[in-house]
Amino acid sequence: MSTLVDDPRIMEFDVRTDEMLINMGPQHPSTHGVLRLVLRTDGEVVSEVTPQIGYLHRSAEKIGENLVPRQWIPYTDRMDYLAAMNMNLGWALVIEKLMRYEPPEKGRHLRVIIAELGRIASHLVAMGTYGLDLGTFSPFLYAFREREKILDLFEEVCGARLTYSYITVGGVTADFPSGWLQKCEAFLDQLVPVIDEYHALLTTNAIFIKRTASIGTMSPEMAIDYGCSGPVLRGSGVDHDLRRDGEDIYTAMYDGYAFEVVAEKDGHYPRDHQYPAVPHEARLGDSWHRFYVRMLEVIQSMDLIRQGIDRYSLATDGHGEPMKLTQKLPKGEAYLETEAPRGQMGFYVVSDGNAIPWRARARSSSFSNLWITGQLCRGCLIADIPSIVGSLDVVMGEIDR
Amino acid sequence: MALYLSNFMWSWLAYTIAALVHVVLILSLVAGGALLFIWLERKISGRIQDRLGPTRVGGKFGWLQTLADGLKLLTKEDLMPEGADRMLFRLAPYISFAASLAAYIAIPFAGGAYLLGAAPWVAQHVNVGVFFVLAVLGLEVFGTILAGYSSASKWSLFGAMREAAQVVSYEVPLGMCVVVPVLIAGSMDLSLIGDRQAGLFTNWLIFHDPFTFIAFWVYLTCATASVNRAPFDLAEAESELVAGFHTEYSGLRWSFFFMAEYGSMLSVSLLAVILFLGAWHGPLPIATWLGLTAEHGAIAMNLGKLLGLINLLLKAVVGVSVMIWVRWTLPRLRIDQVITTCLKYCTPIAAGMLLGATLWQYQFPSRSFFGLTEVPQAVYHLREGPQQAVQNSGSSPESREGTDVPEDEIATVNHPARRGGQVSASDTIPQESIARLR
Amino acid sequence: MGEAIYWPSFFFLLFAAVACAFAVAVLLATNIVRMAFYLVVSLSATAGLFFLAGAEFVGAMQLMIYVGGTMVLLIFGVMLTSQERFVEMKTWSGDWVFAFLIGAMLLMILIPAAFSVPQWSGLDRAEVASVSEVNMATPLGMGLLGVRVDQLDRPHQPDVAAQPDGAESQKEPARQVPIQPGYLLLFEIVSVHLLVVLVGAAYLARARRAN
Amino acid sequence: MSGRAFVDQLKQQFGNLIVDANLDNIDPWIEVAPEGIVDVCCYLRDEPSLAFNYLNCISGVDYLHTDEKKAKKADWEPHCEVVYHLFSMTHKHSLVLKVLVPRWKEGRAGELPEVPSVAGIWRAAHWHEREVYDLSGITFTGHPNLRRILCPEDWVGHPLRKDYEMPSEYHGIRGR
Repeated sequence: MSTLVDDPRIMEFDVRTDEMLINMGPQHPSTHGVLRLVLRTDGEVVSEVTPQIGYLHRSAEKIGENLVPRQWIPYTDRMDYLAAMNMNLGWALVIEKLMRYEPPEKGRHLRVIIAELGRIASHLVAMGTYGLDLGTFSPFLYAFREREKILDLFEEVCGARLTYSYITVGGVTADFPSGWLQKCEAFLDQLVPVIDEYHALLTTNAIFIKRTASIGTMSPEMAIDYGCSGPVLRGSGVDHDLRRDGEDIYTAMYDGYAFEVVAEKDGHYPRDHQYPAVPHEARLGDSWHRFYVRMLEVIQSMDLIRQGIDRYSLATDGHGEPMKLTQKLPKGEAYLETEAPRGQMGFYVVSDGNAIPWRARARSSSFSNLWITGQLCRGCLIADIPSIVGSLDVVMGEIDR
Repeated sequence: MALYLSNFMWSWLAYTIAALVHVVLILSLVAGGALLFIWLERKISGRIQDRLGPTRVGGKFGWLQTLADGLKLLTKEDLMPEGADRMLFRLAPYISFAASLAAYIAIPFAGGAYLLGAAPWVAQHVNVGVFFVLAVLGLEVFGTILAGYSSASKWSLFGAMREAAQVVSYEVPLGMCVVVPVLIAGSMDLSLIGDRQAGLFTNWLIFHDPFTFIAFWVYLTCATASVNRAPFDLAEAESELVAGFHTEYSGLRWSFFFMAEYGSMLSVSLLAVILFLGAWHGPLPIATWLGLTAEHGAIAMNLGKLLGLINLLLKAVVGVSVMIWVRWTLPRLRIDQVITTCLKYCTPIAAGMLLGATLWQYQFPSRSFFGLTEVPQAVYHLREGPQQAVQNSGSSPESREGTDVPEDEIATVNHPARRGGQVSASDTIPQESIARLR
Repeated sequence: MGEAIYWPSFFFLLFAAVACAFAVAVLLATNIVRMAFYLVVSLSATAGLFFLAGAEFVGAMQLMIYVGGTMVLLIFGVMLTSQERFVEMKTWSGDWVFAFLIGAMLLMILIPAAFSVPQWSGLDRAEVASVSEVNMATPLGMGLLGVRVDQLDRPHQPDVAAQPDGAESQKEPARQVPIQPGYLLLFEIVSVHLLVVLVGAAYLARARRAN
Repeated sequence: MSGRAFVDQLKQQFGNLIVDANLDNIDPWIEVAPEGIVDVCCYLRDEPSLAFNYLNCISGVDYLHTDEKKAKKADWEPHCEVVYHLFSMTHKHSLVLKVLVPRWKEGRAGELPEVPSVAGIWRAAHWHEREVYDLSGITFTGHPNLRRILCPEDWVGHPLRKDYEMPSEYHGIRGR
């Protein structure tokens, strides 16, 4: 491990001082849970960052080897607890893939609506906490205000506000209650102008841009090499979204939906003329771009939900029945990744023909996204660390499982 | 006050009582101010964030929330880290608070620059008041730095180092901005600067010329930096340094830092109001229209001063509210960006404004409101003293302004010999005693 | 008038005692941060003495420059360069002897100088009360700008007195602006000198790390 | 590209290092000999027609029946598997590789089996290999920093092994 900064300028002009080893976390306001970053600093300049994880390890995979798939759904809730619906969906889909089961059309649209609502809720939190990391408190509460409305919708659907266990293997636990779709549409309508406010408060704020532009820049090659995914990957300009590029069983959900992957192409984001322009200080792959991708994805998700509502209303078949608890899984193994809000959430299931899987494995997106911090934070200032870690938007429940 | 009291009692007792009254008044202002501002901060932030803020303690508006919190802080365990430098750790909050409090000694709360026997309401009249307040406010950071250093915590140490770096950067432009009104008023005496802005709001120094107008905003920026408020709250940046210099503090000690912060917020606001925003004079000279001046007797004069006090405090509270508003809206800058802002942008701007204001004063002396109006006669009275005012009353101000202003105008009107009228005892001081002093 | 306590004297003694006591504490302390803190207290007390003497400008200057300066010294001289967190400093007995000698010599010079001031006995109190109001900062400021107020009584250039109102200028000697050199040049020289020192210090502190 | 084509191409390139392939499974997999995994992965990443530049996941699976009756019925010998899920951002296709190793190195209980590390090929493998080492007990030779990642450094045992027993006490905390 090197103790000196790679950047030669820092060595050249640095006043001779002592290096200091600091533990940022596991209890620290900006580490989003129980992440511990070991910093080696020279004054305010950070020469090395080592993330230490595992403080929230709950043996979810071991538990998965002892429960039938539907019983493990609540444990997936607790992985990415800010986007529990998307976690449920990932596990449900991989079991369905193993069983070669195809949910009915109505159920697919329902899942799209729910998954995209979950994505909006998750990105709102990401936005709010990012503001918090940069020292502004108000956007956090604005984001939570909007998220509460989504949680109200979820509560009406499944009775829970955080750990839903709603999407399950074979279908969902219950159909939408009557009048829910109208409420959902009303929510989307009022969210449109609010997003513009967030752009004014954060995206285009001069201080915000100063704090995030050209900070923690990762090249597309680097992002791919480190296994980054989701907005972190797309923030570097990699045109990759599993909703379009994933496996058939997952992309089938989005068949016929019109959407563009939010990634910069030729200096432009899709439909970016409607949204604030990229500031000239920002470089592709920096914290600002990762934030911006999330903000555009909220709008994209709103669009997808509207399409989903239309299709759902037209569909005539059922939404799918949950699998019986005693149902035996076919022998074999399956791996499937879905596009969760924080990136590609992968589940791997190995079955020996029993109702309980032989092995349940979760590949979490934040796990891979966090690993790159050590590289990104090298040579930055202490104040940049919340700015970089916040832009990666990790959830420790998902990393430690 | 002491002089008045000494008519009735021993003078040593009179001075003691006078001093105690001042101390009690200032303490209650700072403590009461902190109570109010913490409540205000919660209410304003609440409203900004679509919340209600405190609603229960002490009636509908949660008036007593701060008091309840104060009680809670009192009962909290007083913790001290194992490796702390115990003496400095204990002292640091008091140093901060004492410095924040000491600035109030020289801040006048209502007008009258010893003119016509109308003494300003000030605990101790310091003729270099501006300088004194700045110097003492600068000491507040000493407490911060000692706290950071003695806490034996790395986060605290970082906070202290940031604070030190920040001090070096904001002090320079802050001082320059303060010099601008000093230059125009021709005095470092806060009560004189305040009374220079009597009359309509057009006489406020912020509107004196374009340069003072810009200097005010630079002052506001640097003053925010000097009291460690967002976006310059780097010493306690909670998302980076946990709580910065006061990470290890709890209970009452911590609340002293808090009081010091709100105390300095009020004092820099007061300074801004006195230097730029007309001090104790309202936008319209209502007190003069109502006849609440010295000419109509002591009661009228003191009523007028009370009005002035309310005026001053109201404006200062608005200033504090602006700081609160900014805090709950903007993200925090990075330390290098703070230093860049202060040294690379604010300092040259402030220097430019100082130069510009000098030249403006040279070109358009005795004119106010961007050169559109004249400084009214009352101000001449003030500047030149009663004797000269009587002489000048014969010739109209227009004829005075119409002619070419001699180059030495500034020097002349400010000349101590001509300003004798400001000094209450000037006509009684024998010339030889002055000569002896020199 | 019962003068049980004469406050100026009381505060003079208080500030003087504090200044001296903390100056001694600086010598005796071993922790460098505490030393700096004691120095700050001592200097602040000295500033208090200045205020008491009516030299408010100098007092404020003392607070701003010396006390503030010590703080900066503390930060950049001690905190950023120290090898350990709480640096202990020990004074060797030889240093004590030297320090004592030098201090004693300085004291021997200062005491006669102090007693040679004619007003050492002090003005009477009534007189002090009457003059303490006129110590304005203005003369100093004017001096910086080039107008030596203290030398106004001297004869001035006649052509400068081209005033619009000659009669008035005759009455008021203040109108006749004297051409006396102020402190501006000296002040500038000192400040440039300080700047050079600062740049030099920064240069020296900038160490090139070995590869 | 389909599973069959991958197998053929790899067999042609590496011969015996490609031990087996299962094309009937829903995700077809290719079994690679442990000693060949680095070369195969390097080839998979660098061959432009394959360009597997993205490592999704590395999983460890332990095959062991602790119940003797079930062990008799099982159609496999006890072993450990390391499963690599690869993806190509350029061609948008995926591949599953497997490496089979004995549960203990050379049959000596307590000595962890070894697999060469692919951390030099995809940086993403760093943490995934650490996790597999931590939970499934497989050593990755050549890994730059192979430490436990989720469990504490002084934890005993590898929890995802089928014969793992929860310690009865850990630093005074009751386990069972």
